[in-house]
Amino acid sequence: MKQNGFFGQWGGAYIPEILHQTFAELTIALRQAQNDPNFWQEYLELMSTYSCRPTPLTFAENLTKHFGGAKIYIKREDLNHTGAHKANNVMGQGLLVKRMGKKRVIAETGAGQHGMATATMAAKFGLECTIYMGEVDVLRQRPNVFWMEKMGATVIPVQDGSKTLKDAINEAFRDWVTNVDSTHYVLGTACGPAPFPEMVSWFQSIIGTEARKQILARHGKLPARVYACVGGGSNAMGIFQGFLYSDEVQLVGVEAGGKGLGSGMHASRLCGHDASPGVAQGYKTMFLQNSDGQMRETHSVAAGLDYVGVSPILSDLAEKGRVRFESATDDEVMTALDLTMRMEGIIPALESTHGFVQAFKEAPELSPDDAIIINQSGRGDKDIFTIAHAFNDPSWKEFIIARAKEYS
Amino acid sequence: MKQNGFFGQWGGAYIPEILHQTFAELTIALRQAQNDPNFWQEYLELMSTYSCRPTPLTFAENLTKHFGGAKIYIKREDLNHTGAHKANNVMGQGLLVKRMGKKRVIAETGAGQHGMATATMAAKFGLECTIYMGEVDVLRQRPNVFWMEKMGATVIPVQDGSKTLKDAINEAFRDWVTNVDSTHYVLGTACGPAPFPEMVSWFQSIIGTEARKQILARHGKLPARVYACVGGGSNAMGIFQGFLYSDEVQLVGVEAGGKGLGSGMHASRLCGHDASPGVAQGYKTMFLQNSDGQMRETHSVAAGLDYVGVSPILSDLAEKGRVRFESATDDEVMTALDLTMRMEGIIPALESTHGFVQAFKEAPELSPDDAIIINQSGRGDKDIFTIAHAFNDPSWKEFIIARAKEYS
Amino acid sequence: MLLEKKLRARLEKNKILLMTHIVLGYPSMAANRQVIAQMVAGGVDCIEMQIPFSEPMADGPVILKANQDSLAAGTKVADCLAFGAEMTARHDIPFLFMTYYNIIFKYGEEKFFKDCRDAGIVGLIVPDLPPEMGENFFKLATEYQIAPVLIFTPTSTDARMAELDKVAAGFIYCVARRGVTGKQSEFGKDFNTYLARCRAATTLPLAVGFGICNRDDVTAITGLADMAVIGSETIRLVDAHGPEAVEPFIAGLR
Amino acid sequence: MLLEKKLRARLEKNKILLMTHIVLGYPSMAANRQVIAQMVAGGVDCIEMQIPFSEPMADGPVILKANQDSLAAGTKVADCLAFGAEMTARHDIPFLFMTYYNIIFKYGEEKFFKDCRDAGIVGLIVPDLPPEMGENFFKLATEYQIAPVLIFTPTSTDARMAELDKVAAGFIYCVARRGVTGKQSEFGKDFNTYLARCRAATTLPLAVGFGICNRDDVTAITGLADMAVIGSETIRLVDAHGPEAVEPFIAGLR
Ligand SMILES: Cc1ncc(COP(=O)(O)O)c(C=O)c1O
Ligand SMILES: Cc1ncc(COP(=O)(O)O)c(C=O)c1O
Repeated sequence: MKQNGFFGQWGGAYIPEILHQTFAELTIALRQAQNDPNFWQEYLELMSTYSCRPTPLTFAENLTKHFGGAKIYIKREDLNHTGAHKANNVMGQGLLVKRMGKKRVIAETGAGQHGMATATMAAKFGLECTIYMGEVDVLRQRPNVFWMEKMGATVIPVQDGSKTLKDAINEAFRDWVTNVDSTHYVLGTACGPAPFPEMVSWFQSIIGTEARKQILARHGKLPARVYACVGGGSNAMGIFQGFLYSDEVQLVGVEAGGKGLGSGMHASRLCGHDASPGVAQGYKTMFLQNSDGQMRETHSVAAGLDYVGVSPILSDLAEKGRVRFESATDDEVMTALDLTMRMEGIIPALESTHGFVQAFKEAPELSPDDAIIINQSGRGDKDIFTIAHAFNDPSWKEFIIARAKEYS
Repeated sequence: MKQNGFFGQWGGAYIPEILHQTFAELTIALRQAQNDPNFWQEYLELMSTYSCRPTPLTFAENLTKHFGGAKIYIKREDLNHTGAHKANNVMGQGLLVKRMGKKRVIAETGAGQHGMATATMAAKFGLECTIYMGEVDVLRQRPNVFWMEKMGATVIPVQDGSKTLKDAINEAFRDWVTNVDSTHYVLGTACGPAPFPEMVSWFQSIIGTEARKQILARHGKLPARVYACVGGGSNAMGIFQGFLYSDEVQLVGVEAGGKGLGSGMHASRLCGHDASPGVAQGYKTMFLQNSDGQMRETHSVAAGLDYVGVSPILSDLAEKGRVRFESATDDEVMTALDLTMRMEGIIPALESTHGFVQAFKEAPELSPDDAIIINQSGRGDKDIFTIAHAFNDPSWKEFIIARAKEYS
Repeated sequence: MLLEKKLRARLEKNKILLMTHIVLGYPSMAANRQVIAQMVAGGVDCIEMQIPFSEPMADGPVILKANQDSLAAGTKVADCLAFGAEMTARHDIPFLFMTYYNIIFKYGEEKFFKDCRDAGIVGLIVPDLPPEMGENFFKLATEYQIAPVLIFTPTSTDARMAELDKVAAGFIYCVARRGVTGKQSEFGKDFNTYLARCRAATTLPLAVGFGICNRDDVTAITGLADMAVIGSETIRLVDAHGPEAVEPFIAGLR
Repeated sequence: MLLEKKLRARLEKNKILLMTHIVLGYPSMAANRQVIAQMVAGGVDCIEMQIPFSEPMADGPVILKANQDSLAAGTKVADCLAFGAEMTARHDIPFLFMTYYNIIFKYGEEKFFKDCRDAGIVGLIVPDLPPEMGENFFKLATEYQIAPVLIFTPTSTDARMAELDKVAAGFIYCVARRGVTGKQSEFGKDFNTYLARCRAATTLPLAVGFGICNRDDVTAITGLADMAVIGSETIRLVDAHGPEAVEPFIAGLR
């Protein structure tokens, strides 16, 4: 990281003056934690007793046979407590919050996973908690909203802008500038003003550290390629960090192709041609914006990928050619999900399934001596309303109609 | 175990003659597996790479403070792949099926967790799969049905009798006697004809073995008490086996008290006075039956506890006084669930929450030097329709009504 | 024992005997009375009366439903025993009870045998009680001279058949195929081999059941077995056409 | 710089100056024209014109909505610059642009400064561009003689204020409280201490903003600060009573 939180030309902290002091203190707390070996120890301890770390690396034997190329391994972040990699980041920030002595946390959420994880952490650490969530996402991910509320969090549906993740982030910042003394903003991905991209990536590096050890033990050598979906970029940064300095490992980030890169309805910032450099939400990165610098609407079947910006660290790694970016369309995602459920009995989140799509495209090109790893960032249970809808399941519809009758 | 699969006076194999040969073969396969150290090794390997074993033992710091007595630890079976301890049994039986060379599996399911787990195992092992589920349970646990179908299983709603678990078991047996050569019946709990109670308990003993090691490492001595909910009894047998021969550890099984033990609407077989010895579904145990030997309707908010019989091994341990049995009502369960979510950020399944209720009642009596363990057999996500309904959540209702409008 | 003797006597007159099945209390005991009278009039040789059970694990949908409806209508075990006594007094053919073990277990084994004997019942079919599980039951059966009918199946090995033969009495119930009651069976070459194995394993009369519906089925097993069992088919018949249809149906079977 | 000089000149005539705020294109540029005319007629000393941005992170609900509606109506950055030129030509008071950094970044920093200068704009307020992030921006500001107005806040330490003062020009915008635009502030004892700290940290004129709604608020800061900033309140007024309500409102503030 360069001075001022830049990665190459990307990143920085473009923040309202009111937050200056808070960011200064946060950065100091982070540096102290990074220099204190007990901190990481405490973090590992928490993650292995409250969540289920190390998460397994599963050999997908049937998919491997089906594609007839590289051995396919799946890193199982879905088995984390609350069902996604988001727990890693949130628990880490929770420990920082304890150190900083703040009593309240806020967070934005898209898929609801980060909100779930934050509400969970707040319950465990006894913190007050408010979650901002775009109204569109509230509708897409209602079960998560219910659980957040049951864990004592207040969930505020954000009705501004595109009513999705970026608007929730804006609203969270508005809360933060108002309640800056009492409150920590638990940003959910490797985006936002410095030191968030670095901090979130640091906590998520637990994925890559484990995965590297596991693949060496199981496969005897490094994988040929590692795949991760990219929303804000935290799960991708998490697993990539295990292999970043091993040049023989290709790192592949998969963005939301939505209805197709040419359709204008997608959320691909680092592949495709619709994004350009910009500064918003406190940092500089590639944004989906028009020529005036106004952010565009994005689209993905996966709420957690439906975001205009992307981690500045990934923009840098893309520019330097260290990470290759691809995209997967909504339709490709549904097909890959179906296959994975049937062949392996595993239900990846819609977000995670984007990584599977690209891995499936490339596995046949590789040799059976090669291994590839797909980072399964979360489980698909949360997506039941979206998935059942997308598969047009008639008995699901009947069920919902019958339930609604009871309620009306 | 006595000759012929009895535990004390309980158990046995009261099976139609057509199954005699199959049971003989199954028993031989089980004995071979038990005598083959590689088998257990393979099982452990599978559970640590496909599921997330060992599952953590979580110290519930806030609940401990709240009750001000014993240290409360939670064994996290909810973090298993598919979200419950059912995975342990199913994966074990899957390995046996592979050895026996059968190509099709069937299973009954109540809460849907065992069906989910079986469908998952069948997908992974490439087996054909049919799941029998009482129609009442299909309605209570629709999301699980959806996922089972997506994993390639056929789910058959059973419309006979009380349309719950016991009827699903009867129907599974009817399938088995018809397709005995090709098919293995993956019984989901420590019930049914021998060798099922022993076999299921054996696979589930992985819970207790881990928990014993974990509590010794964390607490320095054995726990004072261990709590588990009891439906068929498999998760209870699983954890109890870690402590069965340590007399200083009290073992407490918690049954479904439904609307109260005096109401006739419950599923308590080993506490209360409504059950009597009987023989049904292939084994002898305490059944909720009338004086003619006809099975009674049972009730619990938790589909997975809503069952007329109980593991013969637990009937024996109850008779011998080694395990104490208590019950928790539906209302107590909702209160304990609420508390656990808010204080620990953990969502136990409604089944598991029964164990929490009794632990909460007793924790204050014990000293802070004591530890108790609650077996959290599964996660509550699957219960969202039941829980949101029970909490009478208005925005959930609105959401369901809005969804239904789209569909009608 | 009594049952075997009675059957052998009837085999003097007919190359193949007929056993029918009814579920007690379905649709009502009054209807059962009519149906049994029709069966006897139609020339049946033996009747198994099923005492309904809430969990009839080995029965298919037709008999399962009959069990449930009977219980829903309030049928009690004591009523069934009384009805049995009434029938044995009225009709001069052997009557058996068929039921699941829990009914007997809960009633009290010895009391059940005693009451059966008093009711004139000559045999019991309990599909979920293999010999290994029924030590006391089989002792009582000998003591009370009520034949414990056992079941051979296509999956039974020769050794298993021999074991079963040791404790069985009255006749052997050979189920024609895998599965539960009520579905068609095919009587092909494998079936003949199977029945030959059964014949070799026991000296008791052989009854063949599961899916026998019509005269052709009965003809198919004549010469190979001693008795054809008509189960679900009469229930279907009564449901569709009432008790009066039974006599001509039975009479037309051979 | 130009802006400071103009404000100091006006401070000769008034103990407290008034700065108002509008969102360009909301509800329309035609309406903006009327409102600005009213403001000027009402005696305003300075106007900040916000170029709308899709992510106005530091703005509260009123201004946020105005940004979104303006964009939805098709407002372009080029239109805003042209409109600015028109206003500076028509009215003899200092005009500033307020916007978020991405608008400038995307437009091209140097081009933006050049076009601002050509349009007669004398200051820029960019709430998400702290000095650390704007090396080039602040260099260009000096070069093009357009005042980069910076913000002091109640959370700013003395050291931070000193740092900000080094690069700021025109005036310092002191936000009255934590939070976003549009909510009431309380001007109590803490506030006075805070303003005293601001005064000590800079020789630039002090403007106070965030939640100034009426004559009492203006009176409260007179003597402590040099300029009162009326933001969301005029938007609310125009929404409710139309542009004509603006002149009397402004005229009544002091
Ligand atoms: C399961 C899952 N995967 C991936 C993402 C995308 O976020 P990121 O790119 O930060 O990993 C989300 C975001 O909500 C998520 O819930
Ligand atoms: C989560 C969970 N816990 C407990 C049970 C009860 O079963 P058992 O008593 O066999 O553990 C079930 C059954 O479905 C279950 O799903």
